[in-house]
Amino acid sequence: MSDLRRSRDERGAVVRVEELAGGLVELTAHLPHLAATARAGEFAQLRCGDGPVPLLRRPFSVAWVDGEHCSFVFERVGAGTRLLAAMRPGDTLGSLGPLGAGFTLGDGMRTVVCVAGGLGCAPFPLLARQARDRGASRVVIVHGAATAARLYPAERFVRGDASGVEVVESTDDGTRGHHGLAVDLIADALRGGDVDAVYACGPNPMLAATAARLANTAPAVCEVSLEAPMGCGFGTCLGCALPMRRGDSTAWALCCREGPVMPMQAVDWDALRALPPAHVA
Amino acid sequence: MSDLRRSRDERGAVVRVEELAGGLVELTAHLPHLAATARAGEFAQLRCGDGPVPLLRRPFSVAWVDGEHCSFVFERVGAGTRLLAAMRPGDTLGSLGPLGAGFTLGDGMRTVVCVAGGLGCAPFPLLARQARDRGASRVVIVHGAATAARLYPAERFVRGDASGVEVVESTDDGTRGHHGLAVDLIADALRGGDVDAVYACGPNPMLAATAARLANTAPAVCEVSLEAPMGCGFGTCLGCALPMRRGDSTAWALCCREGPVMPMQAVDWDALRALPPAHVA
Amino acid sequence: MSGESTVDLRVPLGRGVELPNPVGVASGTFGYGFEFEQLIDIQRLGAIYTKGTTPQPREGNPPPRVAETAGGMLNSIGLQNPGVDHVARVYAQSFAQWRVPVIVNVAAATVDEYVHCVRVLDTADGIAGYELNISCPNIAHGMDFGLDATAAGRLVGTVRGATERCLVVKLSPNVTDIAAVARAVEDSGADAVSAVNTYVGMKVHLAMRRPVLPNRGTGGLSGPAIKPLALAAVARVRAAVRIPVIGVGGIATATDALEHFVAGADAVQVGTASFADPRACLDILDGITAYAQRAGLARLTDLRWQPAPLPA
Amino acid sequence: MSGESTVDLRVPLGRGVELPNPVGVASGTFGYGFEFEQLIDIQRLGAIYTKGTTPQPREGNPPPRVAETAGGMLNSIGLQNPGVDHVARVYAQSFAQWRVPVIVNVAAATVDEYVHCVRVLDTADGIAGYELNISCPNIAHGMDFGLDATAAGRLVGTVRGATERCLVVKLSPNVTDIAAVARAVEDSGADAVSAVNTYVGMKVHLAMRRPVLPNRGTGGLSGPAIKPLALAAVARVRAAVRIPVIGVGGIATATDALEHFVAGADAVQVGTASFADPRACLDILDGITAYAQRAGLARLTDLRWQPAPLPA
Ligand SMILES: Cc1cc2nc3c(=O)[nH]c(=O)nc-3n(C[C@H](O)[C@H](O)[C@H](O)COP(=O)(O)OP(=O)(O)OC[C@H]3O[C@@H](n4cnc5c(N)ncnc54)[C@H](O)[C@@H]3O)c2cc1C
Ligand SMILES: Cc1cc2nc3c(=O)[nH]c(=O)nc-3n(C[C@H](O)[C@H](O)[C@H](O)COP(=O)(O)OP(=O)(O)OC[C@H]3O[C@@H](n4cnc5c(N)ncnc54)[C@H](O)[C@@H]3O)c2cc1C
Ligand SMILES: Cc1cc2nc3c(=O)[nH]c(=O)nc-3n(C[C@H](O)[C@H](O)[C@H](O)COP(=O)(O)O)c2cc1C
Ligand SMILES: Cc1cc2nc3c(=O)[nH]c(=O)nc-3n(C[C@H](O)[C@H](O)[C@H](O)COP(=O)(O)O)c2cc1C
Ligand code: FES
Ligand code: FES
Repeated sequence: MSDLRRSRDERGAVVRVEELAGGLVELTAHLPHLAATARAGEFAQLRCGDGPVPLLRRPFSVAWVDGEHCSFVFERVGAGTRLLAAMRPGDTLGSLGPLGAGFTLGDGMRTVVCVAGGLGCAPFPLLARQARDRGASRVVIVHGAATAARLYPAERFVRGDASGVEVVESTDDGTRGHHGLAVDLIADALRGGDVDAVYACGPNPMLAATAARLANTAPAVCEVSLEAPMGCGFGTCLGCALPMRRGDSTAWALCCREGPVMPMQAVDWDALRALPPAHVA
Repeated sequence: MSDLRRSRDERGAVVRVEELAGGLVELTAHLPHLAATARAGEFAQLRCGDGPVPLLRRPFSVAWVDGEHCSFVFERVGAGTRLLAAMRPGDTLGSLGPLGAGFTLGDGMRTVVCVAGGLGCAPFPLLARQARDRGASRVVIVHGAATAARLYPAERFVRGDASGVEVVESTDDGTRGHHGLAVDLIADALRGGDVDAVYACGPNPMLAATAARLANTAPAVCEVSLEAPMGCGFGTCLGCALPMRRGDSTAWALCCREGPVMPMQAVDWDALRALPPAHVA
Repeated sequence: MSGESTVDLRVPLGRGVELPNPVGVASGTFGYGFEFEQLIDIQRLGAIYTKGTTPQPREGNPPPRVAETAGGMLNSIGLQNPGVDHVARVYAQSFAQWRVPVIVNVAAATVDEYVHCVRVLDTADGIAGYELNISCPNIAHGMDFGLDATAAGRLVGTVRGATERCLVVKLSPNVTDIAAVARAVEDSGADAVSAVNTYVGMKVHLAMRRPVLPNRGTGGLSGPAIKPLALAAVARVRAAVRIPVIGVGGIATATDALEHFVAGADAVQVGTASFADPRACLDILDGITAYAQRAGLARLTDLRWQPAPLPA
Repeated sequence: MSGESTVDLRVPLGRGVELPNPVGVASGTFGYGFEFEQLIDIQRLGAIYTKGTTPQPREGNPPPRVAETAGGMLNSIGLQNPGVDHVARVYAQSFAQWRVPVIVNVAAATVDEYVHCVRVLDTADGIAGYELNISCPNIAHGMDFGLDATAAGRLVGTVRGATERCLVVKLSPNVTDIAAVARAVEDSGADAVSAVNTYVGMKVHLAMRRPVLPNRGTGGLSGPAIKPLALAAVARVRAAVRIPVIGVGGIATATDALEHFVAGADAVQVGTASFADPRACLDILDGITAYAQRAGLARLTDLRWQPAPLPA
């Protein structure tokens, strides 16, 4: 359960809006509190526009922290993300965060494997940094996307200091790296046997497949970052229910407080797959 | 009654947003159809933002036309005007216009007098131009505002060609020109006896006072431009009713089609004064 | 996914009236078509539902009559209209020249007045049918029939006896049970229902410490703000009746219109959206046609959601 | 226009309960206060109306439970809550330490269940009163009482007999005549009413050809979109009863709150606005206090509009 005392509602200037290939956007703003406190996998509720439309904030993983600045990676899927992408340097961004429970980073981890599908890349630049800060010797990032242009640039996973980070890519159409799915590469990444954690973020089918692959040969820590439509982001509206296993039945957990990062084997994957996609065209 | 066949829904690039003194803003955009057709006193329905808030377009007098460009003068009073003022060169402005019935400009007019209170200045740069194009020898613009900073700059009334245009100013606080109301200056402007028309635009109390001053010694054409909250701007919603005299009682006329310019003596000034101000803080 | 049009856009409304396509324009947001005729090609529309027309001419309410809210607008026009005689005698001559079906929205205070209106209009050509407005929130007694299933049923039964033309009944959403009203008017012979009229709302003028709108201070809320409410109402009405349901409320884009079809509509009306964008209705028609073709739909009603039966 | 505070913010709610100020937080948008306690100074609030609390713990509805609309949001939480025993036994101990009055929102399906809840909660300290939720659109039978004045009156009469604590009744706006329900619960002993709960609405997932929300596909609409509807409801209830009216619906700024006072509110609740801006309730309190001082008001209810009596 996340500790809301660590969260702060702050407003800071946008300093950079980068248009990456394939429609990805990286937004960087001066948010000192978030920068000082965010842990990989935690998120911030960002204000998109200042009218009553969109009404609610939008959740985004903290992708990177540099001094007092935080970066977010997203694409334009609806009104909120379009407004964020249209921000210009000097505009004010409102952020409430950090929120939620991030990835579990133990001390003395050896190799950690990150499985990033599409925009599921977002939490991993920060994770790669923080895992190494905690002593991990090797971070393998398995990153898949539909096509080469939509891969998050490998150098952004390893910024600051590339040592110990490996990025392995796959594309559905074979335009770069392995021709196929990111999950196909997991077995390879686990070889060697010194993997202490697998972290995954991406579309639900990919996460379910990852969980299935790891069902038998799982390292100590196996976690996924999940999404749910959110009313508040801090545990009050009870809107962000996720289906978790409880014995033979399903129980609801709050994505914003118990998650977004959940132990892989605790998720009720069948129930999750049955849910409609969060994004309504 | 205005002819809607003259109106067009067009979208053009903003080329300039000028911040004048006292909170006035002048916005100029590439709107070739409006520029080619607008007559002084007519207005355009401008789209403010592209979300559902604000929902409706906002009416603005065409203040000036230069080639294929049109200018509008306004101040930030609410959400719509704030969005307009925040536009930047290159942004797209949607305009439906020209709409409504403008000022009556006869041929062979000698002197015409314009009474402009505050933002009531808006239709008069274009009127000064078009009146002289139609042969008027002299245009006297009596312009009052609360204080000097809020006067629309005199040179903007006379742009292009200053010949034959006189601007006489008043301020409520005496910081420039006559210390008092613009209406105080009307009698002076009428002296000489060759005044063929008086056109007025501004706050309702000023317009009512102007009509009262002219009740006896009125030139042939005495017109006011009025405002009403508008749903559509083109005569369909029936939302923009203005109180007009019909015998001893009040009848409603549509501001957007029979107006916004009305014969001074046709207006039911008592009923108009009793209406709440259109702007809801 | 082919470019060929296979979608059948026609909507049989009853009594021989067939709309050429499902996109109409809502009463009170399109006048009698004469202004829009100068702005867009109104003949492409599925139907024009006219401004509410009353037995006598009406001057309408004192201003202000419109006020904007978050994603919506309030109106208190008070049914300004030239009266049923003028519409039958003068306007209908134009309607008769048009390809687009014109359905006259009729508003009145008593059963006899409704019957009178319909009888007068029946004498004119060029009118495809009537939309009985039993749901106007802005005049005294405007909603009396719309708020009471029994009264609504009685009214429709009597009017049904007076005219052979197609009868649409415009339902008020300001009720506990809109389904009951819909069932009552279906049972009394309505050919279709339209859902919904506006929701009673108020805007406050803080500085004046009173409502912005005159009289009771209330008006009818329309626009995007009410779309979710209208969709819920359409779904509820759809489950209650078998006659066509015309979805109205918050439609500004083709997607909005398609959502009404999912909720259960057979046709739609575009209202407030026409104010900010006079071409909205035609863009919506083009948009839903393109969507239907892309999706390979035979009919737009194929989009309809079939809710699982609820446990009683 | 002086800087000195002369405005009396206190709101006597009945049965000895006096809110320190009129700005409360709406049920279901503030949990039981424990999350917000970590984010803002909740002790400054006029009241906390808790999440709807039921006889037994409830898991809530399947997701998705929230969906955004134009200027509003739909929710179908399904009254997820730990049950009345846990609230009485555990949560109330915290409430008893707080300065802010806590009013427990109670939801149930039968009269007996409401009575049971109130009896259990009566055993705990730290609870100022109850808000009877007879208007939840998201559970079976959640609105049964709220839609029927007679049933509502009977329920309130029975609960009134079971507790000495202050009884607020939360009204449903999904009715033909909210004034009738308000009068019925006043006559049966309610100390105050709160108006309004959410409006039944639907969002459609076009690609899936079904509603976004599960079950019946509907949820409760809240937020700026409903402010005009809520203001009209508050004015109507105000005209019908003498007990305090707590205005709820679309309040996001001090101006919104002041508008509710003009419409007739004695106090307000901030709901959905707290999600996007956890400080909204305190900013609103500060804002209305400053406004009242600037305007030289003795009480906020001095803002109230007194509509001219209507011709019958
Ligand atoms: C904990 C968390 C972290 C996230 N981190 C990222 C990130 O780093 N990069 C990124 O691109 N996206 C991220 N997402 C998804 C992101 O929040 C949505 O893309 C965004 O809310 C879409 O807003 P919109 O207005 O553009 O889209 P719309 O579809 O118009 O939004 C409508 C509503 O649906 C909700 N919604 C839409 N898509 C999603 C979604 N995928 N998940 C949850 N709610 C959704 C919105 O919040 C909004 O309430 C994250 C989601 C969660 C829950
Ligand atoms: C024919 C006509 C011509 C106009 N020309 C000009 C001009 O050249 N320059 C200028 O500054 N203003 C002009 N106005 C007034 C201008 O339309 C309003 O200032 C503007 O609509 C305010 O919008 P807002 O969203 O900023 O304010 P808000 O108060 O937030 O708007 C809320 C609603 O009230 C309406 N409204 C607010 N003020 C007025 C008003 N004074 N008249 C009519 N409706 C109003 C808005 O259109 C909107 O629907 C004109 C009005 C009319 C009717
Ligand atoms: C200005 C205005 C006037 C209206 N007049 C009428 C009317 O005369 N008769 C009627 O049945 N509905 C009338 N309506 C209601 C609309 O027909 C429609 O039901 C409602 O606006 C909801 O649709 P929308 O959200 O698309 O606007 C009016 C609506 C508006 C905005
Ligand atoms: C997520 C959510 C949950 C709610 N839960 C409850 C509830 O449990 N009991 C209740 O009486 N009202 C509940 N409500 C209704 C609110 O208390 C309030 O009446 C409504 O949201 C309108 O106010 P607003 O527009 O300020 O949000 C809930 C509202 C929301 C948005
Ligand atoms: S988003 Fe509100 S409880 Fe999680
Ligand atoms: S603004 Fe719609 S009729 Fe004038």
